[in-house]
Amino acid sequence: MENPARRASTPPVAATRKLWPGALAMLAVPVLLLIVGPHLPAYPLRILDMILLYAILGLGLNIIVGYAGLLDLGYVAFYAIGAYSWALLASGQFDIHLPFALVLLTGASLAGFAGILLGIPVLRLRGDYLAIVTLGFGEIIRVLMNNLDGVTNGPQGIARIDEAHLFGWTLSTPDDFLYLLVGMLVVVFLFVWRIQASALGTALSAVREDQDAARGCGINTTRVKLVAFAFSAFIGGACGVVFAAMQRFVSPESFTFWESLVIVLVIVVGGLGNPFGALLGATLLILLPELLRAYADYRLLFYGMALVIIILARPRGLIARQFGPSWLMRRLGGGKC
Amino acid sequence: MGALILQQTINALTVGSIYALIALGYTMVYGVLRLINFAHSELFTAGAFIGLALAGALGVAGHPTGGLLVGFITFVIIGLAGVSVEIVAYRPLRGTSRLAPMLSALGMAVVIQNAVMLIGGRRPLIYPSFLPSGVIDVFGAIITYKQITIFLVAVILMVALELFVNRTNLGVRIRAVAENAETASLVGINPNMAISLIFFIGPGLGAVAGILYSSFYGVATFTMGFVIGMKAFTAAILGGIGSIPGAVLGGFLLGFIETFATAWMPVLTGGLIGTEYRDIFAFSVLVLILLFRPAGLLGEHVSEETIVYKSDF
Amino acid sequence: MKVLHGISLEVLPGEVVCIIGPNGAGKTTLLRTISGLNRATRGSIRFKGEEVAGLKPYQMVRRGLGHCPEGRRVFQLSIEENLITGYVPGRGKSFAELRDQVYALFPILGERRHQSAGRLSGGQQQMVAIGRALMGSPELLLLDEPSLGLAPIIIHQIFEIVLKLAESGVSIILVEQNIDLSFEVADFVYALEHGSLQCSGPAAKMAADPRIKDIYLPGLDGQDSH
Amino acid sequence: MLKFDHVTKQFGELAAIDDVTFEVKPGIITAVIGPNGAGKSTLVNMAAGSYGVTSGRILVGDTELQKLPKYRIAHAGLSRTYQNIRLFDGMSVVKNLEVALVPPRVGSLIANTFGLSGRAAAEERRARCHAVLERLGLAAYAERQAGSLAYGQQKLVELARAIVAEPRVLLLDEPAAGLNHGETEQLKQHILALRAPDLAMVLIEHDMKLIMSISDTIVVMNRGRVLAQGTASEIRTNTEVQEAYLGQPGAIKDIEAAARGRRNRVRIREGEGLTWHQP
Amino acid sequence: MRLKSILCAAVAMAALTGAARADILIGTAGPTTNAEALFGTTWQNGMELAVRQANAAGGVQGQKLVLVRDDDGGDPKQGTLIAQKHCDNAGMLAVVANFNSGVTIPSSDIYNRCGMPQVTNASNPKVTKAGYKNLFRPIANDLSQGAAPAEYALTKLGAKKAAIVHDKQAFGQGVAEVFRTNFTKGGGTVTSFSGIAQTDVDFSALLSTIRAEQPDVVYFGGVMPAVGLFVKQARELGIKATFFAADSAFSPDFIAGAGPASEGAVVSFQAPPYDSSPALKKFAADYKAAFGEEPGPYSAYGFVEASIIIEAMKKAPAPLTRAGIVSEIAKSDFDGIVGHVSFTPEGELQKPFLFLYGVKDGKFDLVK
Repeated sequence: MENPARRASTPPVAATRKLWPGALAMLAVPVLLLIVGPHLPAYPLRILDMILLYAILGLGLNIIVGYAGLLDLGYVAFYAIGAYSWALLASGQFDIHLPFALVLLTGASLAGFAGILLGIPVLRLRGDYLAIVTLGFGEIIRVLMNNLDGVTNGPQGIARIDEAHLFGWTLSTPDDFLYLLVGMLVVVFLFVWRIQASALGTALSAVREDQDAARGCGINTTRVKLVAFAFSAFIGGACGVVFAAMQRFVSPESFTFWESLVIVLVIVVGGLGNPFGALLGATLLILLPELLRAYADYRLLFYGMALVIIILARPRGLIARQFGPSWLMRRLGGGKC
Repeated sequence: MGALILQQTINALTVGSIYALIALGYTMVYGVLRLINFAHSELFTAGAFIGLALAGALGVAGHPTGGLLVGFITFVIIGLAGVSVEIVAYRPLRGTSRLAPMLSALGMAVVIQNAVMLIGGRRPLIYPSFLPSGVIDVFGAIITYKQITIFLVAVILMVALELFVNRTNLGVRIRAVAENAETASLVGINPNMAISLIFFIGPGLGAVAGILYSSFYGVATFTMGFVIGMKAFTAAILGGIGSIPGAVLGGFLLGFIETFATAWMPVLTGGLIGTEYRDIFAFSVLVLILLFRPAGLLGEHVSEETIVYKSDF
Repeated sequence: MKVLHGISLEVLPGEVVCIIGPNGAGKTTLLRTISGLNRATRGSIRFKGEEVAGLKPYQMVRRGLGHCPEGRRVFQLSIEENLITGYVPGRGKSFAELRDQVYALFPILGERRHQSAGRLSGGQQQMVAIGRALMGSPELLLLDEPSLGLAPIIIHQIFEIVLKLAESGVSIILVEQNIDLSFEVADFVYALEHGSLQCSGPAAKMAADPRIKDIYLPGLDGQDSH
Repeated sequence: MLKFDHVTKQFGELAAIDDVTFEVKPGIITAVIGPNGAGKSTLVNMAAGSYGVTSGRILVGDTELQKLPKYRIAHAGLSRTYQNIRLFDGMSVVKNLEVALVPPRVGSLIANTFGLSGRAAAEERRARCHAVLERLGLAAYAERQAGSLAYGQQKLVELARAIVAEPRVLLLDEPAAGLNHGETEQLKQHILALRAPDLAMVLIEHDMKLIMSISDTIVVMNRGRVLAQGTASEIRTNTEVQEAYLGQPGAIKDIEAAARGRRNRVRIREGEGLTWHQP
Repeated sequence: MRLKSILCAAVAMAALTGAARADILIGTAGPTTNAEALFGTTWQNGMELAVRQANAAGGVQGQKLVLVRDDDGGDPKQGTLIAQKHCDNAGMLAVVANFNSGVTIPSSDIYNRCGMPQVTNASNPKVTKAGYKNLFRPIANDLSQGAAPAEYALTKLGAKKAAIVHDKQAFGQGVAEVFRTNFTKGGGTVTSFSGIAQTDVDFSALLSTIRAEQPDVVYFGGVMPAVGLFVKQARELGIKATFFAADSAFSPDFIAGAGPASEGAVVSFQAPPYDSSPALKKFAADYKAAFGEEPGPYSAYGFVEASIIIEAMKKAPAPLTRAGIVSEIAKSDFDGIVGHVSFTPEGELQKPFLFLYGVKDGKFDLVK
């Protein structure tokens, strides 16, 4: 058979050229955040930080759940590994005081490694069984953190963690973290965007859509899933490091099963498999409980009801999987591409 | 030593009975809808609270015979609650995606737990025992009548359920729906009827478990469902989710794992691994079992060759 | 996706109607639409004079429709339990009566009534599927490729049963690829292609038409027997 | 090119494939026909790695496919289409094709994702996909979601996905099922155009007209065995083959008799002749 | 979209603060949902009572006091968000926060940064280690809470062997470890030191093991309802040892929950009995009148902690500032309902009070 590539005509991706207005509009979001953010009072600013943190976590989890279609109910384990990395490597616990940038990398890598370790045995499981095993893994990590008193200080947690310094810049106030988190968000967003657009993203989508057919097309599904697990865990770990640096205190109670569920909710409510969905979902899920503070005792009741109502109204999430610059341009332009 | 082993066995059977009763609710729902019903554990809690309120209203607190009446009425009330939850929060989502109903269930769990908190209060409620009191000493092991009663009630309910599912026409129809709702509807079964029935029986059994549990431990708190629910769910997976005998087996097995891990792990490891590692042990057993038997102990193994796999999410 | 396009078809009481057409022509979809598994986008379906479009499958069964789906899809229950699932109370006959009729029709099922249906051979599973549908005392029976994957001798048995059922007054819609046999047992034939009705007419005339053979008969060329 | 060497497949006690041996040569189109349940699909599924092999060997060149994990079979140069369409419905058409061009090694996959050369490689993959789409007349649908296409177009996209990686063996499992005459004709042209000296094509099909018109050799299967192999005209005259397709002429008699008896008793619909609803 | 939501939040917050502009705000945060909801709620009720009584007596400097109650769910992340919220609220002059040590530690950073006077209920020794001048702890920390029972068991009961159980929580494990250290130091033997899960209700397996060890005393580091269940199940299994528990068991719930099994158990608590002084008696009665139920285990603390702030506000120069209140709290020197309040430079009580109670005839009876 002759090589069809030799007959290659012009790549008929009519939309590429017109993408940049959409992309630019999206770039405006972080820029706007950086301009407006520091002028906000500290409380909303801190909420904004939390939203960004959960958005990044959502972006990370999206790689496994949204792209590869594997439900991970133990994502908080990677987050915890990252957080404890900073707590142990930059505190009086062992009197180790490593620089933030180094630990950010180390913690994230450790988490990524844990992702691979977890991935190897569990990836042959399917659907809900995979979900349950990851749930078990999350709990195992939490109980370990709670029990390894000599290392993690057990339930007492690790307090008075070092203040983070990044290339001479001290991270202490909520606006310091806003800069860091917006930066991270942009990087992770581009990272995830890159994955989505690349061969890896194609492979992951194929695994999600039809694992057997993907294998039939020559995709080593196990490897690809492992890579997804590793990347996802890496991002979770990085978030953990930042979280620990923000709180300057870690204890096992920050890493319960419920946290895993919240991150799953972030991406499902926002729209599975779409990076913007993670942003929207995080905004909603972090803001909602804060807005409901006024209702005191009824707060969680209303929160639960709101969740059910949102899911009933938009079972597939607020943002469609295909949403993005090209989708936007198509909708705005009205023409098919 | 012998007495201790006997004692621990009895302890394990008691805890296992309760796990098994709750696990049934998870497994039945999962069997039909492939849904992890997070709200189940909160209905268990609600059952204990309603049982207490009923006992007060009827003035039968602490009477074993009154307990039967209370148990029956609570079964019906929570059963109907379960049916309503399904109609409101899960049915509209059927066929959308696998994740949506699961997270809707999570939302319902939050709602029910907080409703119980607002109505029943945050204070742990002292629970009147509906179980007979007294102990028997068997070779140095102490068996309370309560333990015996719980075990018996659980076994009777489980046998009744098994008979219902296997020996009655309705039960056979439910199994048909569980296997394939579409085909079942083609032979004249209304799948919604079967699903409602399952959402009646599962939470109903959970509610009875709630009453037994609170009677046995003498306390009811609005948060008690979450952890025990997680464990019962683990038990259901362990046994092979979707399988009724599996849930029972899983419940008792988890009871034994926990009990013996607590009792012997510190001894066997020379104190290196303490009782606090019990949950890790339980989860590790779960993970190992799933790795070697991916569908649990009694679950139907679906081989790759016989299913055409389309992504769930 | 649009699968069927403006199909009109009619089944008279006691008639055996056969629907033929290549794979993917929409035959199964047509049956699923009749029994309510799929909803018709437009048009009406009348059963015993009553408008039934939009009814759920189980409601159709209670009105006297039986449907043996493609691939048989027996439940992993015992044979007798499979019959229980198909029993629709309140349609005249008692369970025991109907069950005995089914066992009389398929003696082998009676012999193995407590055996799991999942372990039976394909032909026996097909018998279970038909028996299960008969438990609802259907007045109209839909059979979706009953001969699929069966040995010829078993296929003959199944078709003999189909004839027997027709004799007893049950109307039948038969979807088949085994066209030779279908033309034998059918009274009227509809030929579908790409979701549209291509041709219809009495079976005997269909069988005699060379164009039909040319298109649908899996014969090896135009000049084959008949 | 593709060789089945004493291949057997048991499902429980049933031998779905019973000691089958034949070879598919490059440069020609080999059709496999047989009644439903004859084992054609099982054969395809074994070659593609979906089913394990109970005994025997399946070879592409010197590579024993039955020893390879499924994804390696694709890299060994075998690709297929499915009887029931199995596209990645949620992905665009061009992405569906790109799946078949994903680099096999994880290292290159990651390098492709983040490395500098990734962009060029991606462009090249895209170009190859577009070229194939154009060849099959699908260029206009490149960015459409695969699941939203019409049935016939989906069938073609599946074919495109199967050939984009330039396989050595192409298995087509009922490619014409559900296509109308025009589409079938189109498909026929595409298949004929694919014929290349280094490509072995296997065609499983029910549409006899199609088979007879394009196959170079035909393998007839019945009940798990190879009944006959030969050219279209050889097969046409083979009595065994006729019987396998039509059933034993004798056994049909009872049914004929019973049906005739019944027809005498029941009212046949008042019908003139045939009604043709479409030209 | 995100900006809009933030604006919404800001508006909502402005509305909240606006409503109470004329009043003096005291903030609080504790778990009023989740597992520790009972403690948090009754604790905050104690503060509410102090604030109401102060208002009834004319408020502070002619202004009304308002308690802003928040739910941190026992979650450090929520605790820091609330801390920031309180800090941002210019009308808020002091906080009683938080209930849990794990929440207090991260939130105290934030309160410190905005100079907020913070009175905490967290008993972990680490809480005051940061050296924040605005942080005060008017209760005995875990060091004294674990030490006193150990000494009592060794000297008064002549115990030789102790089994220790804790709930693997910061508080429970903390006091249990202190008990272990002191008990061994005093010559006793610890037969086992076991962790359970906070949410456990079935201790039969562990108790069966403990029974075989035949300890003289069993120390339980944990909170209600686990304590009650533990003691009850232990007695049912025939364990004869004397039980020791920490402050959260000092509640009618413990006696009711454990029933007759609670007889003889020893509970440590930072306050004298409710009937030991007219002030406490009055508190219990007032509490019941205000909230229709018995005070919770930490209600009296909540009352004292709010009182400390109110007393300081009364003395601070007008106009009230956070800094002014901090320096007045540091100078606290008055008799609260549970004992005398005055602080060390580290913010700990000068003389931490700790009492041991034995359960006798279904009532708490002071034993030391």
